[in-house]
Amino acid sequence: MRSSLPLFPEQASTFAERVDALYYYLLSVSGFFVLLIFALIFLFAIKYRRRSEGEQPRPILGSLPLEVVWIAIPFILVMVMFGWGASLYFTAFSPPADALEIFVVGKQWMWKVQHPEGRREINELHVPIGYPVKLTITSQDVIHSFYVPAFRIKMDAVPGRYTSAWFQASKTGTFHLFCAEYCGTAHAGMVGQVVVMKPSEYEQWLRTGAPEEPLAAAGERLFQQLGCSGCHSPNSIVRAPPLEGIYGKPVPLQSGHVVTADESYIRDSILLPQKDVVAGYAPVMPTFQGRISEEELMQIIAYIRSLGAGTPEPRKAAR
Amino acid sequence: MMPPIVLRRVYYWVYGALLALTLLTIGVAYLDLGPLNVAVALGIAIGKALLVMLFFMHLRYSSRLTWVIAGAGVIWLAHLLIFTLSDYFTRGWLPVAGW
Amino acid sequence: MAEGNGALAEQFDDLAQQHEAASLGMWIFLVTEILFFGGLFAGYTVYRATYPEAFHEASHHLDLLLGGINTAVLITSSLTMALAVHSAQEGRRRALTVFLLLTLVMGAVFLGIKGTEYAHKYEEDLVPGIRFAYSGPHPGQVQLFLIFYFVMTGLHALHLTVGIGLLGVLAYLAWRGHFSPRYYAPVETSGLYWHFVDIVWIFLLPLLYLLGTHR
Amino acid sequence: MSPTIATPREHYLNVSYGIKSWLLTTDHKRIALLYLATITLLFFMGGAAAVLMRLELLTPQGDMVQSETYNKLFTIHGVVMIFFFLIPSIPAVLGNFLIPMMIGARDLAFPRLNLASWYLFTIGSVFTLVVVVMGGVDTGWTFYTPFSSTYSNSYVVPTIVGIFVNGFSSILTGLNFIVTIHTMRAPGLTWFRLPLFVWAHYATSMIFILGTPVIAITLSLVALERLFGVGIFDPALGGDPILFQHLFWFYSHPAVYIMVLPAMGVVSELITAFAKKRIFGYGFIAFSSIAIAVIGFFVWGHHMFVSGQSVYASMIFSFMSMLVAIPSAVKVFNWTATLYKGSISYQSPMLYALGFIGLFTIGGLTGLFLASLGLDIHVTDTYFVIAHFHYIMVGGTVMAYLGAIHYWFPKITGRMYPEGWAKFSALVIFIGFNLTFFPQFLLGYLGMPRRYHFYPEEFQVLNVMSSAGASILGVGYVVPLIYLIWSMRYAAPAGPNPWGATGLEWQTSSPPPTHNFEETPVVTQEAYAYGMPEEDIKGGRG
Repeated sequence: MRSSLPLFPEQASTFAERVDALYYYLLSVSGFFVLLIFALIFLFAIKYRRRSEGEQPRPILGSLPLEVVWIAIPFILVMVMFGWGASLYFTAFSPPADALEIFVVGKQWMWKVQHPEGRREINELHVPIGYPVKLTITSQDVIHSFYVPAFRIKMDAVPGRYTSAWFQASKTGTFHLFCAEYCGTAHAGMVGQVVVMKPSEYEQWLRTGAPEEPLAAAGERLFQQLGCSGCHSPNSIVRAPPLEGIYGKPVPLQSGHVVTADESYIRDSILLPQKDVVAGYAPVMPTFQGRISEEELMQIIAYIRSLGAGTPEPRKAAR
Repeated sequence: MMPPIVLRRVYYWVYGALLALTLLTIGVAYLDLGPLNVAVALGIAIGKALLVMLFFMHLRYSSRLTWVIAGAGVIWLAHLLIFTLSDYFTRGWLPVAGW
Repeated sequence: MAEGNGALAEQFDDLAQQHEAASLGMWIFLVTEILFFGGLFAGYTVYRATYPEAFHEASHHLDLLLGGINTAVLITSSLTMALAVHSAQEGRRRALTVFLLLTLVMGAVFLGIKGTEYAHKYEEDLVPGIRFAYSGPHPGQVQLFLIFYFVMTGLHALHLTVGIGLLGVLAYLAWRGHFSPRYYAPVETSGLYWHFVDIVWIFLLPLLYLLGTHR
Repeated sequence: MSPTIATPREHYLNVSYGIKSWLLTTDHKRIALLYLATITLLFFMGGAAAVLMRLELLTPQGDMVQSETYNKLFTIHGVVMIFFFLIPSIPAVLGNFLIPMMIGARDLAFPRLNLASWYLFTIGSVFTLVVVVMGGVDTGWTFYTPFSSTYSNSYVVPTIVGIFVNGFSSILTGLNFIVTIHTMRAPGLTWFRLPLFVWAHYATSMIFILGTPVIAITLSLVALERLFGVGIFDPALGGDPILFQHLFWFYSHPAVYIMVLPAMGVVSELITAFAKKRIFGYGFIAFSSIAIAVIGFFVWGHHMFVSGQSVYASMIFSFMSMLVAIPSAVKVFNWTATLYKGSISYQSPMLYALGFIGLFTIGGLTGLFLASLGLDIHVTDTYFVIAHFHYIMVGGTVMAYLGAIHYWFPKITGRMYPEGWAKFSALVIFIGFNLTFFPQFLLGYLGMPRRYHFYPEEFQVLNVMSSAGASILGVGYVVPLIYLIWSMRYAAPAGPNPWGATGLEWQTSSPPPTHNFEETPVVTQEAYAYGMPEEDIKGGRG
């Protein structure tokens, strides 16, 4: 039930509470200074109003102690804002290792969501309450932004790469899902809803609807269809790096760098195969750019992940 | 204050140095020095640019204000490059897709 | 006539103040130019850091010989420009005119060689957006390099063209005896501009041409 | 002191007549008036787009215009207001008019370049007008790729050309100011005797010089990408759309300081003149302008906290954004302290100045919400941002601009505007402004994204409040337009120094002669020597 004049958004994630706490801190600091400045202006304006045309107040040049005070106090206050904000930000982009993973693709003008179990939805996102959920987000065309005000999370969907966000819902119900980055004509129509359910209901919801194959299985099918398996299998003629257990592991490259095989790396390897060639292999893989949709790409990644468990190490080697 | 007149000889010396550095940078480019290639090539380019600025553009004989202005241009360019690259070089540091 | 107050604009007190303002104005304009090219340098640097192999590869397709000759031509033009300013300071009208014209010719030669390079690229189907076909590895990234090659050298050539126009006017004025040891600010500021264009090329040479020589 | 209208004195307005005498003028004062006419026109054009948007947002359904139209409305509103009104407003009109007079010079260093700047500006705005007539542009003023480079079907390239040309107008104006301030100060006018208005314009000019070229080249690349179908920021070819954002905000964030620094300069002049008191902490205000201009270049990434920018880069940008709050706070405190024990009168320019301080304080503090990393995730790209920057740009810059127009109106035209009407409209604008934009803070925190043509129903009440405020604000802007135009011709003569102010520009007659001063003034005091002895006080920098 939504009121007709809400003044404060619902808090429906663990993150929302923490953001609001910071918000209150900033509100009180701002409120204090706004009141202070307004009060001083009113006070001076009345007390020191001009009483006669000829009067000439004594000049005051300035005061170093005062300047120091009103530089130092705001400095301390904003440093708290910085530190507090930064720690929240860091949290917002460090998902727990055991988070459920859901794939989101933005396109003009809809959100497409794939659950690992295979359930897909458009402009809706169903999640269980009390579990951390990690979203892997990309866009098929222009930049969009996945925004759930009740969770206080927002992340741009950038074409050509993956971004991610995570949350843990703390309240069941239906919440707004917006596109927050202007994306063309029907930008305002690129909205939907996030439905937070009890875990048991979520389990049930996953199983209802038209039966769909799990993401990894769909990925495996694509892996065969597109001919990937022709080279990337142990007994193939063309020598290509084996993919079993590759996910999350460091990969030595031809260029001498070492990268971790995370989603972005696998994605780049499929679309731009000659960008990061694995050491000891010939750069013979063709690009699949234009032959594969963003959703299919996510399915193949889910398949490759299913070939070997592991979470990616930090990618220390910058390109 | 009008700028002072520089001896013509200075211009010829600088010219010679510029030509020599050009040959040097092309020559060095044929050697494989690994990551040093870039450093050497840019180092030589900076040296040449300094020669042109100091002597041909009379910076050496100019007011401090001119130095500040020229310096501001270079520093701002460096700032643009460094702050933009700070994003690209730190993207892989967090174990999360997209960073 | 040249010595008189005709050269002094009414907002200035004397020629020295006017000269200082003109030279300062040109330096500030050059700062703007640094950042104008700077946007391109930033883009180039980011992509080069992201795709080192492709950029290395693409650099092979540039003609280092022509690039090298052009560097020498431009440096020589900088020398003649400096000598032109020198002649103006010494009040040698004929030498000033000759050096300005020499500089102009050198600039034109540079543009001619540049045009030849562009024509070769066109024949080799290496002009992105107009005629581009590339079958080697990293086609997209090679194209990216070539876009930066054309935009950077194109913008540089545009600046040079403007400079040649300026020199033409200056040479005419110099021949008419417009300048004197007390009033030669236009020669000096155009010189600053010309040297700046030279400096841009000094950086373009290693960034574009010298990437792919070693392997 | 007494107005001398008995014998018509020759001044810059009556020295020659006819269209040609204006279009070919090199007098900085006339060029300022050319700018004034042009930007006033553009302001009301941008305002018309805003009116239509607020009308559309009265209802949540989006039932007045189509989505394409709405998108074009907010784009043209942004492009016109930012590039063609706010950026040139105070520098090109008042800076142009006042800087030579404030430093005791006959004109700017490069008068013809100054005229050329106005022509470039006008050509740029003609491009924009043509775009509107042809059918508009729908990218938002931010031109984010790949939407602007590949997907938009509107007139992106002509818009970019307009902004590009206009950019050179900014650069040349900035160049002119810097050279003028360095080389043409009157004898005795040392740096620390300069009005703070001049300091602020010096800082602004630094941003013009160092920032504008970057957006010029960046937008050119977008235009190239569109014209030739090549990928520079297009991910399909390995390009990076985030790179565009970096290069775009490298200029466009400092551009905010281009808009607000001159306004701060204006406020320093107004506060001192109407409190009849020397500015408190001259040195701190002067250097805080420079600090804002410099640090302002290190904060651009705070527009990109959720763009996929690296977490660590975001932290640096957040830190620098927090730092830039300090010099802004220093200014506000020093202005307030200047009022202390002053002799304050409430003519309309002072009302605008006090309004500026209040609204700028709110705008500045809400900027901290956006600079604060964790919180920005929630509020970025919502109406919170809209409210924040309108508090800075409308509550700040436009208030100061109007205050300045009123304050220097007697100097510019030689006549005094009707004070009663001026007070009335100042009040209407203050009320209308707050009613328009305060509800948008609430909307933003509730999560209403910006650039939404239609919206969920629960946001309606706040949107209606905002639209109602906008109608009041609109009235507040039209009233001064009418009485100021009327005053130019019919109002009573004002005399050279109606406010009893100390700046150099008030030492000459109103309107000033073509070369500003009958003879070059010799300066022995600082600009705010209210109640100070004739000789400058040693260490009077404060």
